[in-house]
Amino acid sequence: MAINWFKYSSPSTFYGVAGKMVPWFAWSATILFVAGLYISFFVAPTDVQQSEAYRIMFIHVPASILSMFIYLVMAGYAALGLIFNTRLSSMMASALAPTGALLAFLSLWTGALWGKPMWGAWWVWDARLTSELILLFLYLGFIALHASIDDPRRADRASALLAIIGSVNVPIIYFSVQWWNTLHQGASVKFTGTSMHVAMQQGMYTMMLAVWSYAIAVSLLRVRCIILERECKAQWVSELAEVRQ
Amino acid sequence: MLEISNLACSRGDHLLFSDLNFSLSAGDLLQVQGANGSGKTSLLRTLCGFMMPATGEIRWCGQNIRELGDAFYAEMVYLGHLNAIKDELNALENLRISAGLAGCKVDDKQVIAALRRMGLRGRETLPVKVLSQGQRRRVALTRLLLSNAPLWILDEPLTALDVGAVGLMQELIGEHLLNNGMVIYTTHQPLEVAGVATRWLALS
Amino acid sequence: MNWGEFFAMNGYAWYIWGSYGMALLIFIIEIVMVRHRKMLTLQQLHLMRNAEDDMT
Amino acid sequence: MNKLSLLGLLSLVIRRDLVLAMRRRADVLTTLIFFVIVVSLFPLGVGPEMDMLRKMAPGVVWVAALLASMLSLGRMFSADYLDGTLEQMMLVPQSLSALVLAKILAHWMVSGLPLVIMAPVLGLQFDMPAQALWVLIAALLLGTPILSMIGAVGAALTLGLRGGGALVSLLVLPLCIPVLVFGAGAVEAIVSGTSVGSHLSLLGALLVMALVFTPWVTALALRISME
Repeated sequence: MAINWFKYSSPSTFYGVAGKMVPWFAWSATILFVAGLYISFFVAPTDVQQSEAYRIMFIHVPASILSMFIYLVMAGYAALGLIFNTRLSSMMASALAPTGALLAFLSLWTGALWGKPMWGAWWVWDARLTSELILLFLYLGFIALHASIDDPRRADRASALLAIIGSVNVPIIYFSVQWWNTLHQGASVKFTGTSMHVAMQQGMYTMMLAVWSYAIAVSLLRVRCIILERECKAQWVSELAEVRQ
Repeated sequence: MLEISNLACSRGDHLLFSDLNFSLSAGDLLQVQGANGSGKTSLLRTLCGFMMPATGEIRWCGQNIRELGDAFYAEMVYLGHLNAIKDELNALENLRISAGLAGCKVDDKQVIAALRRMGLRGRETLPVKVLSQGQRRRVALTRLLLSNAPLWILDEPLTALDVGAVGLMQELIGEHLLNNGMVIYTTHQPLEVAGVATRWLALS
Repeated sequence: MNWGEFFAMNGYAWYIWGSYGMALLIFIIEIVMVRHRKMLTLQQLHLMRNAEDDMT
Repeated sequence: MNKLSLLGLLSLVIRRDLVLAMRRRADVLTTLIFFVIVVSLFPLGVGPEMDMLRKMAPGVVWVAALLASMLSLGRMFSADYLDGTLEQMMLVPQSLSALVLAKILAHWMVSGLPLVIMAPVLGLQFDMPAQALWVLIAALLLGTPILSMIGAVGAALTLGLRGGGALVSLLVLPLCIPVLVFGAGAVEAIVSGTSVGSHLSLLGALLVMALVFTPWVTALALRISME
């Protein structure tokens, strides 16, 4: 099956496609959130060790995993834009960055709120938390660099390079922090030592899918804005229904 | 020698010019014309490989300059808006370094002779920061004398120069063309080279 | 299980509702900001269009 | 035409940058003084208990070195960018990566090496044992070039931008964390009596990696920024 990918890589086509996709992802996010929250709070049983506090996991874990995953996707899009000079992929990269940064922040926030009752401290310098913090810094660096370059093409290419360097560095940073942590005999608290109840797993997966759909929906919305901003002089933009009225 | 086909350039997301075709062979003098913002500097910077053309090709002796890379750079001199000279160094040191970077081995005698020809007698060892704007431009232009590259790409070479220096430039360009050189330049001042028909390239 | 007990979360109410509240807040802020950005962009495009109409 | 050899180019650029730095000595001294002052401020902030200072010393010296090297990054390319020399450097008929490497080395000699030389004196303020001072020097010798190299990428990316100084720190500091961890870790290891070999060899590995990749990445970033 030969799909003409290049057709979809033109901003004008993608603008329409994204517009059609947004409601689907938005609705599936809503439904999944309702289902996921129901399972997380009413079906999943109380944990023996952590009592009710473990329920933070249902938002914390999806936020952490997606914030890391989105960074990789962003770096991938940025690399595509840098190598093949496709403008849409650079636009996707800059549309993903704020969502990823917010999820990284959410992951830190929920991590702190989970850590306080479990470890007795809001913040523990464990490898995962520290890497998440650095991931947030990397997102902020990407956004700041993109925002401070006026020429959009230079902004795309420079921040793409930064994203790629960052994605190469994240594992190095993770292992160096982990190593540092073991040397200092820091708090090595395991999150979930015992096996998870089936309902807990189901809750977490549903929430993960919900956050995932949400992230796709909101970044598609954002990429539509970016396309409009960047293509404002193009003919097809002035022929759009929402512009003409 | 230098062939440009279907060249289009964009600055940011904005297209400057497209479908540009011309070629330059030994002994040619080409003046690029156009209003402010028409892409004169961008064209010259694209020829130098700083900017990637949006479409089209630039070929030197039949080969794309992107593939040629260093081999192309060895055959050209570029003089931009900026003089590329260091205030802290004197004219002699500046030229020694820039000639060194361009890959030409020059001795001090040659540099001093070139500086004198450019009307900078007695200023060879003064720090450049005490020189006037026009004198600094002359120091920058001396680079042309020290290079034996056939292609000169000059962006507004005459800014800040007095009448005498403009005459000198015309003389230099004439000599270069006689030696089978090529010159492509932009200017807002008239530049007449005796015995050579200037070709025009208008960017709209 | 009654609702009061549910919201008390066995004493962890602060932590749990703080997490989910922040999540909700972030999602709402993000959506509002994207919509605002879209509104601004469209406004800008209308301005440009009107300027062009005036010229012709 | 007699072409300049690669080594000739390296030495030409290094000599040029060193001469320029010598004619602008004040800039070099400012970085060094900044380093000294930051390190000297810590005891005033946390109190003069020798036990605590001895424990803190490696981290303090390393963090101060990191900040001082951020401070000097602005000088690496911006002067050449502003007066057009960088354009000419990109037209050099030789590999731009090699030229960038030369500039990084020159920058390190001017801004990194003085920190390495100064560090033991500052270590004495913190009552560090002689053995630890040697390890500190070794770790800084391996680590400060990495800081210059990672910094070069940031400096190239932010070339000519407003607010470049703060921005470059935001971009570069997170990437320098491994250097900080292993560099300070080496000194702590010798103080606590464990082996320093693994720390130093990891730093060395990072140095080799940076040496291989960063000149190339910096050259790419320069090309992007000059467009």
